[in-house]
Amino acid sequence: MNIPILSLILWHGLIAAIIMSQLARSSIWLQKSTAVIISMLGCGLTGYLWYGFIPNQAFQFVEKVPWIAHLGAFYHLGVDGISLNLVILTMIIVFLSILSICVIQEKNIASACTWVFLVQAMSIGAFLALDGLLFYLFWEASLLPMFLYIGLCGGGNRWFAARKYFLFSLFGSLFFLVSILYLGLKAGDFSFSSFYQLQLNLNEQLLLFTAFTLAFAIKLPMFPLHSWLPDAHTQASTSGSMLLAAILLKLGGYGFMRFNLPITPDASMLLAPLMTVLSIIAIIYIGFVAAVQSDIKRLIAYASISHMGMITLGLFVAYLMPGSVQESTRIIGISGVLVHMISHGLSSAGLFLCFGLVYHRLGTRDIKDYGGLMRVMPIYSGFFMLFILSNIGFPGTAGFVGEFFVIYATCAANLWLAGLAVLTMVLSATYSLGLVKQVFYGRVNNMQLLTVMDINWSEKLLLGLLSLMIIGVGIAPDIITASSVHAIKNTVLFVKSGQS
Amino acid sequence: MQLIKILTISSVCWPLAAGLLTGLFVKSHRLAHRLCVLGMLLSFLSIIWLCIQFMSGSQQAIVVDLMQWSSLPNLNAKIGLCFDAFAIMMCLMVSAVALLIHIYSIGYMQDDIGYVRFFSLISLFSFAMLFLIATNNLIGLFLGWESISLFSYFLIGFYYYKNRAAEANFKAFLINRFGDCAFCLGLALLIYHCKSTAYADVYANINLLANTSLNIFNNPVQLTTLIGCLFFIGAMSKSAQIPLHIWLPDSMEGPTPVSALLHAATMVTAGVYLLARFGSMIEFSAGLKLVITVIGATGALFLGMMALCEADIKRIIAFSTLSQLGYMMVAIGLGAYHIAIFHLIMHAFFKACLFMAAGSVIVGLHHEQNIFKMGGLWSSMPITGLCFFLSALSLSGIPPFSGFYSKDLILSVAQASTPASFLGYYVYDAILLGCLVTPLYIFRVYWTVFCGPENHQHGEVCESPWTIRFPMTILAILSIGAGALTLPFFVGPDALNIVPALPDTSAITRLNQFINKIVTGGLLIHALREPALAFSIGGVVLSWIIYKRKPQWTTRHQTWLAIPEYILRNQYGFDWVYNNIIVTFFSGCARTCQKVGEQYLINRTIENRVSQNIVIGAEKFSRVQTSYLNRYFAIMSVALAGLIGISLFYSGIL
Amino acid sequence: MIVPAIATISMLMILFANAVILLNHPVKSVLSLIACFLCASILWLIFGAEYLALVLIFLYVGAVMTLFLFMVMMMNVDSYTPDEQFTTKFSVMILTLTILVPCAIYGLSQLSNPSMISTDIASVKLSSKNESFTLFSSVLYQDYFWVIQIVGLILAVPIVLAAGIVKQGANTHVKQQKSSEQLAVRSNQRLTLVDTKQVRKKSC
Amino acid sequence: MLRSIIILTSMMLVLTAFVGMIINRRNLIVMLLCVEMIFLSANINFVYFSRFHQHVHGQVMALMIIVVAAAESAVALALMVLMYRQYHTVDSSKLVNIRG
Repeated sequence: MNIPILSLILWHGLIAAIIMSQLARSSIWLQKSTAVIISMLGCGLTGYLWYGFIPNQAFQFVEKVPWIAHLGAFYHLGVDGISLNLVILTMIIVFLSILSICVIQEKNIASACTWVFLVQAMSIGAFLALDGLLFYLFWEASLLPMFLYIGLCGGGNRWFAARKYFLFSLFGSLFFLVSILYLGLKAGDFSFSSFYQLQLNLNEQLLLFTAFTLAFAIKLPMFPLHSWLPDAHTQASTSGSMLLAAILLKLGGYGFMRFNLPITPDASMLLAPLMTVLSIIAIIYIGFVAAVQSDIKRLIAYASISHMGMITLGLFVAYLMPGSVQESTRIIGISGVLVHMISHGLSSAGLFLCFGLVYHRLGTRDIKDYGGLMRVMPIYSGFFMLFILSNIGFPGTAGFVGEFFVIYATCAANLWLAGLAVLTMVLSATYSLGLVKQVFYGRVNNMQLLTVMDINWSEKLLLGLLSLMIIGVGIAPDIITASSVHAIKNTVLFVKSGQS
Repeated sequence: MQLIKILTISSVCWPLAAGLLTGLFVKSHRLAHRLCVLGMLLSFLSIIWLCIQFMSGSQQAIVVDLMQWSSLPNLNAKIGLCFDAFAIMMCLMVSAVALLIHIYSIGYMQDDIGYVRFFSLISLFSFAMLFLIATNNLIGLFLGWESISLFSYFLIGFYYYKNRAAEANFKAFLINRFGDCAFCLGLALLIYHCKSTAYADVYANINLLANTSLNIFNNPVQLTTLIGCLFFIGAMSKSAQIPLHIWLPDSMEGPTPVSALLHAATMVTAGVYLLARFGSMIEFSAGLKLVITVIGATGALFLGMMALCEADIKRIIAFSTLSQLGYMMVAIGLGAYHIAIFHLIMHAFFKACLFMAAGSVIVGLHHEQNIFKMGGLWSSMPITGLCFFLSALSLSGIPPFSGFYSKDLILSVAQASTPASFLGYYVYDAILLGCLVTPLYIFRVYWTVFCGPENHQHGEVCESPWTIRFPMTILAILSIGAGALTLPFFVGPDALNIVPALPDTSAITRLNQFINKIVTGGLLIHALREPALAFSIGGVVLSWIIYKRKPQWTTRHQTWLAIPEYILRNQYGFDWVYNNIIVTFFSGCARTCQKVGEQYLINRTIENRVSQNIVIGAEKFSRVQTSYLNRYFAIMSVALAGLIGISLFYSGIL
Repeated sequence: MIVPAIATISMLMILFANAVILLNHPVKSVLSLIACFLCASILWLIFGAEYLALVLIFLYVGAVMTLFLFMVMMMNVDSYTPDEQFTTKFSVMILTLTILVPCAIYGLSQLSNPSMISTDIASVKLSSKNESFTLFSSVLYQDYFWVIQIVGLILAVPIVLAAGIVKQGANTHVKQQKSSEQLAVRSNQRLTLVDTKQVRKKSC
Repeated sequence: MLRSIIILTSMMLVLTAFVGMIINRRNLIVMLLCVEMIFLSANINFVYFSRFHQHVHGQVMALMIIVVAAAESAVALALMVLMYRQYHTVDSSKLVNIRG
């Protein structure tokens, strides 16, 4: 494969951003068409990558070019089962958010698209990097465009939310930089394979583990460090919160899979009970908090925190399993985590998109201003109901698959944990359907609602595309699990070494 | 062989295709109901063909593989359909009732704006129910299980502009969802221990499951009892057993065909189907079976009594469904799974007919549901009256009708094999009293609505159109003859083995011999020796006296009847407990989480404190910058002296 | 014999230094600083650095100190009230005395110890008349030739700029004749006479 | 002995300059004088030790210091003139606007 496909995909976002920034003053129609064509090109590239990917091999399409030679840092890209799926998810979500910008916004489309493409480039860079320093570069870089995007095209006090998001993530990633440098110096060069072969004693691992967890726990909002997400979501624009929910939260999960499990297995073994307790708290406590929210976007944000709790539970339950449990249950658990990451990406992006359409029409986020929307916009409420079902974890949609595998793995580890984890089905049902009851059912009490038009063909196309994907993953999750089983088997080998 | 494969898939998927087509594309009413009824008819005919194939063939299951769900290591998750004896009997009943309900709702929903949406939802529901019954693996089971509760959510909330409908479907879905939690946990445990999701593998290593045990509170619990418990909690929420029954009376907010199809015949029986399908799971623990019988019996008696002082005609029939479900649970608890299924099918027929009759009365009186505002309808709606009377007789278990066969079997099995303990006696007495109460409340409705004085202001009431009358009469005929015709299939020497892989413990064999002895000797003769028949006939006569001959008794004994009436009207305080204690507790808990957790703990303490301290610290430092030059110089010289001192100290001079 | 002279001169210098900071009137402190510089130059003469001593006097005292005096005179600073400064100045006096007196005593006590004196005096070899001068100039213009040129250049810049900063433009409120403008006047800028009566009739 | 005297005097000069800087809040000119004094004390040491070590580099350095000191005082005085024009006083405590 002589075409450097991975660099093409990586820098596609950047080139697109540059092009879009030049078009700021041209006609609206030109801006929209170029944005859509470029992101379609990106999807084509990823399609080519997916077509060329052989399921049961480790890292493919590897590109290694010396970057800072004497430090041992290389421009080292590669893709395996886990990162392939996440790259495809990123491309799809970016394509959808570009479409949503074109459909919803009338002015400053070019600037919004530049930020979206920048976020795409940086997050894909993070997913593809196989070099510690390169990963850190893209990890930090993905923070900046999101900060500016929330700051520039957001809602009321958007700068407060953007600043809070930036400071939280920055605080985490500083310790992360220190630990990467430590590993790099100890291992000679910065590539992941040499990190994985390092033999670290326990207190080294404990320190590294806390540094990694701090960085990833803030990005994937775990329980105590989650307060930036609701603010960031309420102030971000529709496509902004789609990106934030679908892609940037997955960076945290991806980081856990790439750093915490393989590099510090003993420390993860030691701290697994703490992490599972935190994720259980996240699931139940945040579920309760989500039930009493009065702002719709904030409710969906809390919902995604609860789903992220499910992901950390799946990751660290692999350590709680007694030795007697076969390795395959761990593989099922972690592939459930991957599927749940992708399904949460799709369903929460869908929810934010739907809400964006209504917010574009009515301009208010408060639940009390809505009521009886089903009579006014029946087709829209159909789509919204489908995304809510995926959010709840209804079998047949994407949400159920990941949740079920994680519960399956928790059953193997400890029945009480599984009992608490299963509660998420009831809690997600309460807040999601509570939202549906208040927004869609009942009499139309806000007269402005009567003047609202149902969704037009372009919005139907957008929502239809997303719901097709959700049902597709729900009915045949094999698309994701088949390609990623081999990669997850490697991470699980490290988990095993942690236990022995 | 290919033909059978296509037919099995099509039998389940016709309603799906029809439902999706009408839902997405069809606008006109006429095309909508034609499409859906056609879909349902085709599925019914293909199921009949399959049944003939099954009966004529060597009676082994017809299995079809659909797709590979997930290719994870040592977890074979294949989704497919399997028509064994149990599935075929149930599918026959479900598709028959669904077909009749489709025809019925043409007449009932005539002038409703959501006509197309209604038909698509009804067809999709029938697909979900058929898929639940026909699937051959646990993932498909859970998919069917959740989708019927989803479609019941949509159908209860069909009149979405009514706030009460929104409350009812939210409550129904939540309680079902709570049951699904336990059910999903049981499923995960089962799949984990059998390493596969197919029923065949589950039945294969039932014994292996029976003797593995998990320790909870470090005393070993048999795995099958644990899974059985979890399945029972799921079944309780779906089949509305005692603590989780509160959603069924409220689900009457939906249109009557919905109540007829979902909340009488098909959906509420899914719980009984589940326990029967996994009867082998329950068989291993006597304690669990006792719990099921007790809950079933209390449901049968006390939930039935609630119907005595209810005014809304649909809620009365809903309460009667609750009590009949109690009977089925008793049969399941006693191990007589095939009798429970027999009663389930018979109950589907006469309960659907009751609901249809009630529906045609409601349509006739322009959506009037209060029985005291109706009366003397026999003259204007003779067919509805006759159908109501026949299915009422069948419900109360009068001999020639089908209800008698299944109810009497349950009672005789209960008398024979309930344990000789206080609970055993309580169960038998509760069912017996249930037999007395059932005719009381159902004939109360009959006398007040069809006979009694005419106190409705609608003047001339005309009989409902043929689309309502035709399915009602068919169901009335079924509720007469079905019992006698299908008895040999369920009971007796050459019956189909409904429940697969039953462990042949001594209790089961003793029970079968007892049933065979009764059936061979003729049920009617056996029933004459039993008190059950006497109670049923007594109930009918009693209701005739109280509500027909002497209606003034109830008014005269108003005083001492007030207290029991108050208790029954408030449904033993279950609603009060649900609304005031459980709902307020959880919403209070959520509100405190939000106030204490989010506002106070996270926002106020962590963020504000930290940022404030940083700002204060910064101010302190800036005060050092006074504008006086000499003070700057003083600081510089002090610093210089300090540096010199340190360097001297470290260089060892000082 | 040299050392007591050096001691007295340096004692004098310290005295003048104290005077600089203790005297109230700035002119007096400038003058005492000049005296201090003179003592220093005498000291350097003793050491044999005649060129530097003269540079100090001509360049430093002559140029810089006059600049200071000029500054003081220009700013006609009146002497400030002594009272609020007295306590601090008195404490300074005490401070210097406490350090000086013991050292002086110690220094004089050492006088009697010949070995101490001889080593120092031998080190300060009084060279012949112009030997240090030629040595100094040769080193200056050979080893440090480029250094001096660059320093000269660099220091010229601030001097010019200092002058530039202080230079004020022509002050506007003083009327000055500009011959160039007087020559460039046109006829239409001359004075024109207007009959006010017609103007008033037309306008009302 | 001689060496201690020389070092003592230059130290005393520096100390008095420091004290002058600190206690003298009223008059900027005296502060500048103190700066000159510090230069002088440095020069004294340079000259003495250049003679003590028999080489001329010390004296060249002293010359450099004198030259730099001259330039520096020129600039300082220019600034002081500007300040005087602005504030009409040389009292350093009136320079309030440079507060941090």
